[in-house]
Amino acid sequence: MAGTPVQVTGTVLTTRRVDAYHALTVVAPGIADRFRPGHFVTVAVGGPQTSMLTRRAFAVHDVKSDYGGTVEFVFAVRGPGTAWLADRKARDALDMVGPLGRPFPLPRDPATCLLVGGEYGSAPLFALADALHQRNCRVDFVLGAASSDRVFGALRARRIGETTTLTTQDGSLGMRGSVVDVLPAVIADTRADVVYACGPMPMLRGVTAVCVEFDIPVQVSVEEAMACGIGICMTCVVPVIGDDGATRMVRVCTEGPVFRGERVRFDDVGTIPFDALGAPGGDRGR
Amino acid sequence: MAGTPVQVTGTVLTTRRVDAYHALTVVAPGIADRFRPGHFVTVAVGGPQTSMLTRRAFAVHDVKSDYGGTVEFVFAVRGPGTAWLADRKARDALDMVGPLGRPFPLPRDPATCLLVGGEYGSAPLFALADALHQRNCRVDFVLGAASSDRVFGALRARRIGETTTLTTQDGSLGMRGSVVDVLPAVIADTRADVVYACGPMPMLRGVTAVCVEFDIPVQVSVEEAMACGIGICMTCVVPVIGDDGATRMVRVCTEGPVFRGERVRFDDVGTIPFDALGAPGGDRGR
Amino acid sequence: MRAYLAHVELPNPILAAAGCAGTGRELSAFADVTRFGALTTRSITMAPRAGRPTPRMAETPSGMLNAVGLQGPGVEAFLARELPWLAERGARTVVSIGGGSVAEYTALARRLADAPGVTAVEINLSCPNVDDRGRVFARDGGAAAEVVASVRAAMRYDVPVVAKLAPDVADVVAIARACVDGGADALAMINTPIGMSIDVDAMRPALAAGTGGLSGPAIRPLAVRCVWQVHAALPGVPLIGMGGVTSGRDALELVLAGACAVAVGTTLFHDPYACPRILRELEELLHERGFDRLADAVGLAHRPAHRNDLEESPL
Amino acid sequence: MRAYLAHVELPNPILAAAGCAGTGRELSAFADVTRFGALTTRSITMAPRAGRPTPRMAETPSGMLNAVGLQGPGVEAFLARELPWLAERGARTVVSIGGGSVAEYTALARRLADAPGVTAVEINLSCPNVDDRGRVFARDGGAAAEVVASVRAAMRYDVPVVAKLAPDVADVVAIARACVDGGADALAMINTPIGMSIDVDAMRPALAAGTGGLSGPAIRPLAVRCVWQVHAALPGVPLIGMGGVTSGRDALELVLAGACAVAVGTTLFHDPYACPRILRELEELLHERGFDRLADAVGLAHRPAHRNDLEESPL
Ligand SMILES: Cc1cc2nc3c(=O)[nH]c(=O)nc-3n(C[C@H](O)[C@H](O)[C@H](O)COP(=O)(O)OP(=O)(O)OC[C@H]3O[C@@H](n4cnc5c(N)ncnc54)[C@H](O)[C@@H]3O)c2cc1C
Ligand SMILES: Cc1cc2nc3c(=O)[nH]c(=O)nc-3n(C[C@H](O)[C@H](O)[C@H](O)COP(=O)(O)OP(=O)(O)OC[C@H]3O[C@@H](n4cnc5c(N)ncnc54)[C@H](O)[C@@H]3O)c2cc1C
Ligand SMILES: Cc1cc2nc3c(=O)[nH]c(=O)nc-3n(C[C@H](O)[C@H](O)[C@H](O)COP(=O)(O)O)c2cc1C
Ligand SMILES: Cc1cc2nc3c(=O)[nH]c(=O)nc-3n(C[C@H](O)[C@H](O)[C@H](O)COP(=O)(O)O)c2cc1C
Ligand code: FES
Ligand code: FES
Repeated sequence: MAGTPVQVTGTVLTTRRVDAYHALTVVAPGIADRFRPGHFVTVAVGGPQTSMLTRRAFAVHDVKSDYGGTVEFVFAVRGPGTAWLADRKARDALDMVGPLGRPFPLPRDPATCLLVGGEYGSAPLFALADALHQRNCRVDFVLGAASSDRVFGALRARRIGETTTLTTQDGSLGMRGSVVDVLPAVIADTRADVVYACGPMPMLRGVTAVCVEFDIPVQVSVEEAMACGIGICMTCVVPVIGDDGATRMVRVCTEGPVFRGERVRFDDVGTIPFDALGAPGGDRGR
Repeated sequence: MAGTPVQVTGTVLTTRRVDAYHALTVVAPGIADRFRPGHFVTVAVGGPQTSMLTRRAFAVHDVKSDYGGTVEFVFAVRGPGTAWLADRKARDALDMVGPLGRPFPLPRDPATCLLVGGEYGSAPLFALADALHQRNCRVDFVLGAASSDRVFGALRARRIGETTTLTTQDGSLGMRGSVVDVLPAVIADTRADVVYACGPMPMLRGVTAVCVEFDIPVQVSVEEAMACGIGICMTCVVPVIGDDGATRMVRVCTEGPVFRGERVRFDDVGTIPFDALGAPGGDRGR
Repeated sequence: MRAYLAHVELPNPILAAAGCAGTGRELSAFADVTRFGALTTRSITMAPRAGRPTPRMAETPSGMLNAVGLQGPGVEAFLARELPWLAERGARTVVSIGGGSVAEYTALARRLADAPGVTAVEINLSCPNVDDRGRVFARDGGAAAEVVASVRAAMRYDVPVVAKLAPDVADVVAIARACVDGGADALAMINTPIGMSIDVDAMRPALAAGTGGLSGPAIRPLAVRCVWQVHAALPGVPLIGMGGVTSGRDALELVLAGACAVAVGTTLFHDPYACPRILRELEELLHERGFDRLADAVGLAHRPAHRNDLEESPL
Repeated sequence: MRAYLAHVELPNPILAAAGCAGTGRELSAFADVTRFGALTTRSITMAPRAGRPTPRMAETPSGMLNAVGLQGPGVEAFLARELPWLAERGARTVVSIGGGSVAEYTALARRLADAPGVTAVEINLSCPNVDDRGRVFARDGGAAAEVVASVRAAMRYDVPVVAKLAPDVADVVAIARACVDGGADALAMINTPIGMSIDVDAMRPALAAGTGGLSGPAIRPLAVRCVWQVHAALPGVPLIGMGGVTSGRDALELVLAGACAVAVGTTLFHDPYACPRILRELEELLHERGFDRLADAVGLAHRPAHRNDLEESPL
């Protein structure tokens, strides 16, 4: 974790559409300086007098050093907050906090790394690929989505990845199916030493299961509804197994969003597992 | 009252600053068509997902026939709603309802009309002057405000009025003092047959008192906090004496905003006069 | 899309809420009030009432406070001038009544009993009880039940009596149960919780009356919760849901929580076309979700879930 | 600008609200928590608690619902790892406690009685009473008073005991009075009223727990009203006001209503620098209005007015 997060009122530098997604590049020096791949930012939405109180979280796609430091993130319009963001124009002000969370840990020695992205979950993988390349790692990609317009970054993956495998549910691009379906073959082909994955929870569960089978480490970047993004509200928890073997409800925003895949109890997300520390009944059921 | 009001999503045509005020001209055909001097409009503020629920009311300053019909209003920034309006730019959409309220009644025969405006209260008087001129009335102006930058429309008044008297509290323009101070002299000089006034409540009270003394009719346009502007919420009432001599709490937005001055119980605004119809104690104190 | 208020059929489930639709005439410049599911009148009182002094309204975040104080011309004028206008046009009118004592509510019900054009009577229980030092009926199950029983007894049997509840009570289910036991055919919720705003420049309350009723989207979570709790406890009782409804989605939220009709209040001040618009949006949403009948969606969010455990959360 | 919580002096009146400032460590990346008037901990329980399942939050208009369910490591871990961190840095810590029975609250107070660095104890009364079928203490004056009395008896005499009240009761003044009679040195209000939101796409409650606590600006009018009513009835009792404070103006609203300290909750999620900012804004506003001391502004909006009549409005 590279230093402490800051809040900055940045300026939108460019906006672009990328298939089904929007990308905003924001001048935000303090955040760009501290960035490491896997970090996320939170953005205030709605402008003055808005009824939307909570910041929206987005993985950082890219940072650049121009203008003292810019931050780019990629998003899908989902509700009113992202709809508002999609309306931003160059020179608008944007209130951001970051960089936040635990970034992807990098291998100490050169390794073969397989980067798996689902939907906009591909966005943070390119900065990760750059960092891995700098450590002389080999990088391969598996990117998937429901349809071709929702596969983010296929071109760039093809350019910088050793191999790139694409999947779509509707078969409109690459193989028909999910990234999980092709994963065993790709791991075998690339002889991956480690897998990094970012995308929807079911995908992360599937990727983790495959990696466990192949007995290779997997780092997953998890998404859970967040009210604060900085560790103070306790709304973003998932059940995670600690070094001591005990399951705790831990905050995705500060202990994560990146976890070792096999530590996340994917099947129990959205519940309090009965054996979690402090679970009702375990000690006292209130 | 010229027909029924409509709601339109208009487009901002021009924005301008006029001393301490902002003016917005909006393409809003349905409203412009139906306008008569003294009408007001209500405007939705804050955009999508705003926390500001209630429309803001503004007197119509001017309507024109270009672009199928435009409506202009003039406003001072007072709180977050008017601050938002001051940020509007040409081509922005604006949701307006109008025309609303009881307009200024016009004399049947040519008469000498004195138009008295305080602060942005001058705004609706120019369309009134035009209508009066069309009926071959003589029009004189008395416009006042706290300081010169808050006197709205002095130039235009000088151009179209037979005489124009200006007052400011700080003496920075015209006579030092209030419009009420100069009113007796102006009424005497112009031999006004009727007075029309729009401005803050204390000014309207003063103007009415002078007119009563001179025994000439006075029409005042009153402002009271409004939640709906269309007569359904009952929040905008003032005590007004009816034809039967009884005081009722009547809605400014529909029975007004223009009333005969001597019918408005200015001293009792903000109270329920004990002799008002249905006053507590009068019948039953609940 | 048909809706039912107890045994009375309405052409659709979107109503105008009490005190938010004027006499009907004002709104009819914008929307055809005869096509509303029903129009609820402001609460009618026996005698004319001048209401509260101004300022009567203050905007709050996603809400507004009002202290109108039941201004109105009294029941006689209402019957002479307002109800006939609605009745002649074939509008469905829910007549809201407000009183300071059981006797006053009863007298109002008697006066309405043989008036033509009364689709239902809604008892506004958020009125101070003069016999109990001003404690509002809606906060006292016993007093509320007494009012309901005597209004029910005074009204024609075929006119449903609806009890309207407030959210600022410790246990809305207890009050709801008392009203149903007292004979209420349906319940309406929520009336406005009491709130306050202070003008920090004048350093005075923003409303002349000091406190006022809070309405608008800010209170929607309270409304959904009340409807949910009451529907869970009394699944057979028809509920009119209201509180901060601005769209078909908001209306659907209340329907899924258990409301079989939805009333629109504050939103009418912003959008006088709101009732037909919200109806259209609700119909579309139901259609998209494969519902033919409104009734199939009522309370649907209560169906048992896998992950969810639905007790009240401590925090 | 000094403030007083009962006899304890605080360097300023802006506090962080319970459950909204983490352990203090997280916020300290943004703002110096040792300069807050005080930091209130999340409610500490005897045993560790895993809390509620996710989703635990839902945004609502100008508000949010949460159902965290008092997740925390239990009082022993709190005393071992969290309180010392705050104490060593000289932060003022108001320790919030939550329990399911009078005995549990008492045990917590005993455990805190000799811990260094406890500026005050705040009793979160919005916990379900297991001995009363889960009725929350804050809705039952008798049970609330019993908790307060036994916590007061167990705590060191020089540590103020603050009772924290909820707005969703019929009569907040009655509960306040019961707590003061039970020995509370000060009162905090408001905790979150219970609300609910339904996801109309999933057709399920948005929170896994079903209902949740509503916080943020949406509830500010309820907070101002509660502070106003309680200050009017019990003018000598120190009140910590909270509920939807986002700015110095909002804080001043609560001060003018009667609060001598103001806590910031949900706003911290949006703006981790909120406490020092709001303090600065409040100081400026007081200065502009000619106040040298906070105390001179506390409850000022209650001074008699000409036009205003300040009873509770029926509607
Ligand atoms: C660590 C992290 C990284 C993310 N990165 C990206 C990204 O790179 N691109 C992208 O498109 N989306 C990303 N998301 C999801 C994104 O935050 C949500 O899509 C967004 O908050 C939705 O806001 P809305 O107003 O459009 O939708 P609404 O559904 O109206 O949001 C309502 C509320 O729910 C919260 N919320 C709802 N769903 C989520 C969610 N999945 N995660 C967090 N908060 C949620 C919002 O913050 C808000 O408070 C990320 C989420 C997390 C937690
Ligand atoms: C018939 C009429 C005509 C008006 N014409 C003009 C005009 O031509 N130019 C101009 O600058 N102003 C005019 N006003 C006043 C204008 O409506 C208010 O200044 C404006 O609503 C303030 O909004 P805000 O958000 O900036 O302030 P805030 O004080 O934050 O407004 C908060 C709320 O109070 C209501 N409110 C507060 N004061 C008033 C008021 N005096 N009248 C109505 N509602 C109020 C607002 O509608 C809003 O709901 C007129 C008012 C009325 C009733
Ligand atoms: C200005 C105003 C006046 C109201 N008058 C009444 C009334 O006379 N009787 C009543 O039962 N409810 C009255 N209400 C409450 C509404 O009927 C409704 O219950 C409440 O406002 C919540 O719905 P909303 O958020 O859609 O406005 C009034 C509300 C407002 C805003
Ligand atoms: C996520 C969250 C957790 C909270 N946890 C607690 C708690 O543990 N104990 C408590 O007394 N109040 C708790 N509260 C209530 C707050 O302390 C505060 O009373 C309430 O949120 C209103 O203030 P606000 O609108 O500024 O947030 C919590 C509130 C939120 C939003
Ligand atoms: S989002 Fe608040 S603790 Fe993680
Ligand atoms: S503003 Fe609603 S009745 Fe006049």
